[in-house]
Parts: sequence; structure tokens; C-alpha cells
Amino acid sequence: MSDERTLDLLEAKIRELQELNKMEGMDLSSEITKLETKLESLRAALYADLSDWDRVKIARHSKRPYACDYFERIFTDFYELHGDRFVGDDRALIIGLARLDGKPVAVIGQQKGRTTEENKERFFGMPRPQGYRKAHRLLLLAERFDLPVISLVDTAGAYPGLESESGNIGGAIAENLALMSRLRVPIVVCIVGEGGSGGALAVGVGDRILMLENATFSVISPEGAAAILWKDKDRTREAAEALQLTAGKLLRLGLIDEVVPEPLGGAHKNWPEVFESVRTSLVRHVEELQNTPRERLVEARYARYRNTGEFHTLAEA
Amino acid sequence: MSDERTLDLLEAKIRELQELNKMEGMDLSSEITKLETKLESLRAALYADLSDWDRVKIARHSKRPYACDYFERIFTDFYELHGDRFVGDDRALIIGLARLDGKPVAVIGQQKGRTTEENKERFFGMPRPQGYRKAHRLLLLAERFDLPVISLVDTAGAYPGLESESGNIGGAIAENLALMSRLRVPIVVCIVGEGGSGGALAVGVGDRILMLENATFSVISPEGAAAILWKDKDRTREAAEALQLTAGKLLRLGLIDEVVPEPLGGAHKNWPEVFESVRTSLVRHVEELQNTPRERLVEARYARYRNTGEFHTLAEA
Amino acid sequence: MPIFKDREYLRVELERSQDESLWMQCKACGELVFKRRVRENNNICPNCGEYFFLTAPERIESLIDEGSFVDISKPIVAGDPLAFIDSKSYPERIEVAQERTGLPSAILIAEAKMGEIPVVMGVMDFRFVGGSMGSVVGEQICYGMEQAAERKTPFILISSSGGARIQEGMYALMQMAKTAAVRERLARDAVPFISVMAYPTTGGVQASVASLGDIIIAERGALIGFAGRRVIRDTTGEDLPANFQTDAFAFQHGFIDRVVNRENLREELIHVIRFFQSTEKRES
Amino acid sequence: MPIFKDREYLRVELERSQDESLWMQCKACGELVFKRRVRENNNICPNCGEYFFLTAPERIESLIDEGSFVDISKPIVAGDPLAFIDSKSYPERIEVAQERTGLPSAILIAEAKMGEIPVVMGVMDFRFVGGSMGSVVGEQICYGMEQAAERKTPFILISSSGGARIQEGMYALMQMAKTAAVRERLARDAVPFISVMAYPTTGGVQASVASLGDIIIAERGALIGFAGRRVIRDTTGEDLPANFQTDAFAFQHGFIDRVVNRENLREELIHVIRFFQSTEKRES
Ligand SMILES: [Zn+2]
Ligand SMILES: [Zn+2]
Repeated sequence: MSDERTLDLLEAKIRELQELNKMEGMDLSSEITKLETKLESLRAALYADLSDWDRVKIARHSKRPYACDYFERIFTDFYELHGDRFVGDDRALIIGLARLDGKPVAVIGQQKGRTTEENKERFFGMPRPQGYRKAHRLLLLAERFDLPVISLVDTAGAYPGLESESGNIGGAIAENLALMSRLRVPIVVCIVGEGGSGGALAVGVGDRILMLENATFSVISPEGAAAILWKDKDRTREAAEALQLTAGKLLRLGLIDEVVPEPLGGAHKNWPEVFESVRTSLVRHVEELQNTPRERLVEARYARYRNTGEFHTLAEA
Repeated sequence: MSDERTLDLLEAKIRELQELNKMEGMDLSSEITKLETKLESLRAALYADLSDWDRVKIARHSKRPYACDYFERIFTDFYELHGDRFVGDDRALIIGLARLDGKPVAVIGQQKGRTTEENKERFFGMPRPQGYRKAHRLLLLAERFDLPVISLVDTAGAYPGLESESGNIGGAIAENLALMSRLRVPIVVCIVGEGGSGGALAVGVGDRILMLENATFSVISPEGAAAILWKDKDRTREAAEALQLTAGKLLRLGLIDEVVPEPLGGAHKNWPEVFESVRTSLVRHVEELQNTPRERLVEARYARYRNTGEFHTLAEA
Repeated sequence: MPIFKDREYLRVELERSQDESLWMQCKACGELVFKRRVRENNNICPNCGEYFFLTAPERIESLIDEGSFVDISKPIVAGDPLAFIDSKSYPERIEVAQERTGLPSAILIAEAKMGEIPVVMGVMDFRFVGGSMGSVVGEQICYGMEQAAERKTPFILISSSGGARIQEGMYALMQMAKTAAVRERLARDAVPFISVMAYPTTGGVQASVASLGDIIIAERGALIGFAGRRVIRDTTGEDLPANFQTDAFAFQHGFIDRVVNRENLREELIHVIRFFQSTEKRES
Repeated sequence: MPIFKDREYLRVELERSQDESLWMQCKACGELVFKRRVRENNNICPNCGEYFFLTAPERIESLIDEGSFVDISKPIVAGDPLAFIDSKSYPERIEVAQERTGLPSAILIAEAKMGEIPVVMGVMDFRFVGGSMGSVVGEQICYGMEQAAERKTPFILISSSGGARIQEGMYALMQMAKTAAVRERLARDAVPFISVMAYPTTGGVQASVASLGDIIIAERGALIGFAGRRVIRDTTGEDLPANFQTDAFAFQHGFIDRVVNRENLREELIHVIRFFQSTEKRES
């Protein structure tokens, strides 16, 4: 991705020429067209063979749309709810009510910060137990009012710290997994950025699991895997490859249901395009699920998770 | 109750004479008999007209049997469970599994301490939010395994402090009230000592509400009522009278179902007798309730609480 | 505004507006402010923004669509089951409160519309024995919930209460269990319940129905908590933080969904009930 | 003791007891102790009380009624869906673990009796790739629960696991959701599930099925938590208390019901399952 810089420079040069072009007596249009063609082919070449590690970096890109951006742009009437009712209001995990295509839904989103200050408030998008318990409360509310749940996953993981561990972060995650496995409303999950391990899965169980093209979903970060398995922090690229954490690979493995396309270069290149793709996909899935009788919905979700896993069966000894 | 001291002295004197009586050549039996008769009549006179305030003091007596004493003496196989699964293990509110008359039940008990150290650990028997949430967890467990719940109430109230308020003690109490109102298993409550306001009610909703003869159950402590209503801390006796907080009065008002008799002078005078009375009463009520279909049980409980209250109906203006 | 059509409290409101002087002194900024402007401003000081109490009728007026009010409160008044006497007898105390407020009790149950959506609303009045919950308040809240369930409209409760009505002893305490039980039925029937905590929502009301809302909204400036500051200090001797039991404290510790300025409360509630209006429990 | 009748791990156990020297040095107190005495003492140092690991077969032997063991594990072994290679290939790693332990995977599912009460038991073995949960461990746990439901006997899970099996990538992560889902069915069917957390119960196992027991018991000396110490220090730089993620820490913070010494575990479990044996879901 270091070549991305070249593209940026070329883009800037084209813009300069376009400015010049507006001036009287200047006609640079054919030069500009040539440069644009060049740019497009360079871009296509560059992004055509993104490595998995490239995608990890795109998934973590700080200009990528975050959960709240989606809440404001592809939903209407977003109404944030706060608090877990007993400890606090985790700013790394946002819940609320909203409308998708005019219809009422309940939403969950993991939210990173963009500024240092915001990241401090949001613990870099890593939820603590109060975040997962806030989501738990929303899930029950959704069930009470028969609201489909849409969960946007984007976290490096649950916050690893004394406060989290003292508050039984593991137990909080476990309770969510259990609840989501049997909730009597449709749940559509979309991994919009990083799907970091148990902290992502804790709001990532559902009837449909979608992933943005450059999102990742992994049992451990490539850095973590490199440190643990290779005892070598420099082998993260290799780890990223080995973990099969990209949308495309996970779709092939049958672990997710759909890849939502991103603009060339990543979601941060063109927010409106991403919003439109995600919106369309969510609407379609929610609609399909809403037409499924609840009993069948829950049974199908159960079967999906019950049958997840790959192993060899032996002839009995 | 200051006369209680006289009784104690007389008792001691009788014991001394009994010792002497064992010695050769001494026959004090007729004197002893006389003194014993005297003692009994004094005792009867003293306890015959216990004031409500006297009963408050008996209910708070530090030698009175506490919840754990009952757990060990009238139940078998008591097995304490710990922790609310996210904050801590409140020692002022004990939960567990046990057998009553050989049959499995779930138990809840509010537990005071007897020593300074124990009281520090148990917050003087005043539960914090983690205590009520621990009870909440037990109630759900009881429902899952169809276990009757027996709750022994004995607290001055929920712990009034920064920690409690920061942990939404009000919300925790409210959640228990809601859950107990609809739990699909029999719930027998017995106020064994102090039934202090919302902190007592939070584990005091059920199908049968029993009270020990000298237990109290009140919306506010007599001291609190005196301070608020009479602006005079010395009028606690009067407040105790006015609040109608004794078992006898509450039975007459129809707010409780049964008064469990105590030995003359109070439960602390004879533990085994109290254990036997409480045990017999609990067994009887649990048995009756176990024979009620669950649906009817829950409907009857609902009707009971729905219809609690005294007011005048006006002819519509 | 002709939203109140009958009942005694109309008289009291009228008397209040006639009797009183034109000006009042704000207890917060000390400024003399024109009383009518305060009224028109939702009882908020036009100078410093301090919130003054809203009576139940004022509260209703500030929230609902004009002309949509119907008082559906049950025709009940407090009994005196304990024959309770402190500095005065309980019936006397009730009479004084009724005379002073024009209200039969500390709560009104209203059928009304908000943004043209029908709702049932319970509105407490702190002037009436501190908005405390006795048998009547408990019964009215339950009745209101049942009416909401019957009409399939949301139930909104605006709490303003110091807690349980001591003068009714255990009858008052039991209202906590009673309102919680009826609230559970409402939940089972998927009828939305929005709990608004106004100044103050404490004691037995905070520890029962008010904390059980599907959505819990605090009005800015609310006092929210279970035990009183004095009780806590007497029992524990603890230093309490400056923001103890404020709206901000409750929000920070996750008890409530939102803190809303009084002037935005109507709009916010309409937003919420409009959302729930479009939900409908499917059969499956 | 003839509780193991077949399977490869019997051979390994035999080899272990023949191959090894008579004495071992305790890693805690440094004392040379007679190995047979350690074995007979539940793998507890007879000198200082230090707990050494129990293998899954040893654990089962220490808990169940003699002769009551039937291995009902599903006949499955790990696949290699990611074709994963780190310092060695995943299939090689599995082979080494199988050879070393004599076990097909990191868990055994046993049908057995405890105090004459039938149970189904899942017992993890930390020697096998750190007891990590991949597709096989997840499947075996679910299978064990289903067998318990079918037999209407309690399910006991003894966890000893560092977390998810990295080499299986997302398949491993998904086992958290899978085991939690099956556990919910068990709850619906009112089949008791007793979760025993042994050293260590961390990561994906602690954050799923192990934390969902009706009763959760920690063996004394257990390490219980989600994120590892190193991850926490690298991320936050926090100082961690001395008792961090110990059994005492988990107990103090209310995650677990009880901490039990290894020598009392059998007795304690029998107490619990005997209790549940006498409950029975009524129809009503
Ligand atoms: Zn002012
Ligand atoms: Zn040793």
C-alpha cells in the first residue's frame, strides 16, 4: 500500500491541471484525460491484488465510516439509548432505535474515535462489560417490541484492562452469545471494519452475517498471532494471510453470508457509495427475515451455529 | 423492657439455688418451685403487653436467630451460592440451594453480623445492588428448575451509601419486584426480624408472606418517621405505634398471611422452638403452593398485589 | 389555553394566576422576573434558565396537543387505613393538599394526544404531600397502565415524588410491588412505557415503576436516587460528590437513557412514541 | 485402577508410569517427592500442597465412581480448514499432541457415575495444544450437552483451556457462539449444567460456555479471565493486582459460586448433582 502515496500525488496533480484548465486560453483536457486514464489503471492494478494485510490496514483506516456514520446516514430517526442500568454508559458500544427504509429497527454499533480525545472517551472502540450489557438490554427491548436488530461490528476487541476483567468481561460476552442465539427477532450483523475476536462476536451472532469487502473478522489480530505463534512481531503480514480473516475468504469458507462491495481503494474513498451498498443489503436481508416465521427463524439460526465447525470423522476404533 | 433485667437476675438466682440443691443435706425444691412460679408470672406480665417499640427492639435483638441460622437448622444440605456474576458477592444477602423437609428449594436470606468484624463484612445486614442482583440470579435459577423459593427477610434496609447509589440500588430493587411478581414458582416470604422498607420488599414479594410474632415490616424505621414527621427523634415509640409495623397489626390489616409464634420474650429466648415453628409453617405453605398449578399460582399472586391498597371511591363529579 | 375542561384544579390554576403578584424573584439568580413570562416559558427562569416546579396541570399543558386532554383518573381519594396522626391527622393533611392544589391526589391520569398520537399519561404533582406514593397514586398508575394496554397506546409516567407515603405505612410500601407487577403485564403485552423522571424521583418511586421504563428519560435538573443525602450521611458519614444523585450522575452511571431539557421534552416524547407507534407485535 | 478400558490414552498413561523416574522435584517447594505419592494425592504435592496439572484421564479418575467410565466422545479429530502453518503445520501439531497425550483431542466426553448418579462429563486436557477450543472441542462440548439432555442427566464441564484454537481461525471463534447456543437449549430443557473452571480457564472458553453454568465452581488455583496479562499490559500499561485473575479475584468480583479444593471436588459435585437429581420440571 506504500504505492497509495503515488496515486495521491497523481490525483493532486490532476486537480492542479483542472484548476489551470479553467483559466482562459488553457486547454489541457486531453492531457487531463490521459492522466486520469493512467490513474485509473494504476489504481486498479494497485487494489486488484490487495494483500490480506493491506485489507487489515484498510479495515482499520481512520477515515473509514464508523458505526455512528452509518446510523446517521443510512438510517432515519436514529435515537440513541444510553446506559446499562447499573454501571455506566460505554461510549465504545452504541445502541439505539432507528428506522431502516422507514421501518423500525434496533441498532447496535461498535464505535471508534477519530481524535485522541474521542478515542480516550471511547477506549479506542473497545467495549467494556457495561457496553456488552447495554447491548444485552437493547436485545431484550428489541425482542419485546419485535424489532429486527442490526449490529454493526467494528472493534479491535473487548477492552483488555483491569476494569474489564474486574467486571467479568468474559461473562458479559458469554451472556450476549447465549441471548443472541435464541432471540426471537431477526438479527443482521454487518462487519464494517475490524471484527476483533470475542469482543466482536459478542454482538456478532445473527441470522445473516455480512462483511464489507475490506473488513476483517478474526479469532486474533495478526499482530497477536505473530507474537504467539511465530514469536516474531514482524511476521504480521504472514499471520494476516494465514488467519483467513478477509471477507472474501470467509465467504468461501461459508462462515459469512455476503460480501458488501466497497469503492476501489476502500470505504474511506467514497462514503456515499458505501452507505448505499450497505443500506441496500441491510434492507434486503431484513425484509427476507421479516417474512420468516419467528419459530423457523430461531431454528435456522440455531442450526447454523450448531453446525459450525470443520473436523474429520473417524471410523470408530 | 428494662424489666427484662429483673427477670434475668431472678433466673440467675434460681440457677444458683438449683446448684445448691444438688448438695447433700440441702432441700430447696419447694423454694425453687415458688420462685419459678413467680418468674413465670412476672415473665408473662412483662411480655403480655409488649409495646410496638418493644417489638422493634426484639426484632433487632442481636441474639435473635439470623437467616443463616435458619439455613443451617431448619433446612438440610444448605449449599451457598455466591456472586452476582458481575460486581461481587454481597455478604448481607445470602442465596443458596437447600432441602426443606427433604425437598429441594432455593433460599434467599438477609444476614446481619453479630461481631463488629462480621458487621463490617456484612454492611450491618444492608444489601447493596450486587446483593439484590445475586438474588435476581437465584430467582431465575429457581424458575429454570422449578424450585420453590423461600426468602427470609431481615434488614434495616438497603445499604444507603455512595456505592449503592452509584450502582443504581433503586433500579436493582425495582427489577426484583418486577421479577418476583411473575416468577413461575411458589415464593414463600418470612420476615424473621426487621423488614426495613424497599430493601426488605426487594426480596419480600411472594405467594405467602409470613412474619414472626415479633418481627416488624415497615415503610420506614420508627426513627426515620419520627425525624421526618415529628421532627423529633425522641418520638420513635410513638412513630413505631403509628406505623402499624408489627406482625399482629399487619395480619389484621390483611397485608400478611400468617403470624409465626415466638417463645415468650422473643425468638432469642429459645432458638429450637422458633426453628420448629418456622419450619412447620414453611413446610405447610410450600406444600400447599406446590399443589397449585403454576398458571393459577402466578395469577393469584398478581391479583394479590394488583389489589393491595386502601382508598375511598367517590361518586363521579 | 383551554386544555382543562373541568375539575377543581382549574379553579386553583385560575386563582393562582389572579391572586399572585405580577413579579417573582428567581431563587437561583435572585432576579425579579415577570411571572407571566416564566409561565409562558415552561416555568423556566427567563434570566438564568433555572427550572421551577411544574404542577401536574402545567406539565400536561406543556406536553400534549392543545385541546386533547381528557382526565381519566379513577375517582378515588386517600383513605386513612392506619388512622395516622403526626403533626396533623392524615385526612386533614390530604384535605389541605387538595385545597392547595385543587387535585384529588398527587397524580393525574390523562388521556391525550401528542403529535396527534393517542397516549395515556400519569403525571405526578410534587405539591401534593411531596408527590408521595400511597394507595391512590399506586392505583392510579396501575389503572393508567391498564388503560394504555386496553387502548394499545403508550403509557408515559412523569414522576415527581419523594418516595412512599409514610402516613399509609405498609400500604404505601406495597405500591412498589403493585406498580412493578402491573408494569410487567404491560411488558408482556408489548405496550411501550416511557418513564420520565422529573425533580425529584427518589425513594419508593425510583425503586419501583419509574426505573422500569422501556425508555427512561430524565428532565434536566432532576434529582434521582433511592436513599436521601441525610440518611446516607447519618449512616455512613461518607463524603458525597457534588453531582450526587443529579441527572448527570444518573446518566454517568447508566441508569437512564437520556437527559432532556424541559423545552424539548414534548418533541422528544413525540419522537419516541412515533417510533413505537410503527412497531406492532407480530404473531408467529 | 481399571476405569480406563480402551483407547490410546491408556497406553500413554502406562508408558508414563513406567518410563518415568520414581521421584520428581516440586516446582513450588523444590522438595523431591515420591511420584507415586503425588499421583495418589490427586497430583498435589504432599509436601507443600501445590497443585500439578491433572490430565483429562487423571481428572476423570479422580472424580467418578470406580469402573463407571464410558468414553462417549464423538469419533472426530481436527481438520485443517485453513491449511495453517506456523512453526509447524497444524496437522503435525495435532499429531504431536495426540502422540504425547494419547488423546484424540483436547477433550474427553465421558458417561459415568458420581455417587451412583449418572452424569455426562466433558473434561479438557491442557496438554493438548493448551486445551484450546477449535471445532472438535466445540463439537464435543455440544455433543456432550446433547447427550446429557437425552439421558436427562447433569452435564459437567471441567475447563482447562487457554482459549480459542488460533490455528483454526474463525472456525475456532465460532465455537464460542456454538457452545453458547447449545447451552441455551440445555437451559430451556432444564438440564443442570455445572461448570468447573480449572487452571486455566481463559479467553474464548471463559467468554462462552464456561461462564454459563447454572453453578460455576473454580478449582483452587484456577486462573480465570478473558484477556491475558501480557495483552493487558501491552495495551494499557496498567499495574495489575497480585491476585489478578486468580480464583480469589473471580470470587471477590462475583463471577463464580465457589472455590473448591481439588481433594473436595468430587464430594462437592456429588452434593450438587444429588440436589438437582431431586428436582424435576413440573408440567403446569
Ligand atoms: Zn433565574
Ligand atoms: Zn511442593
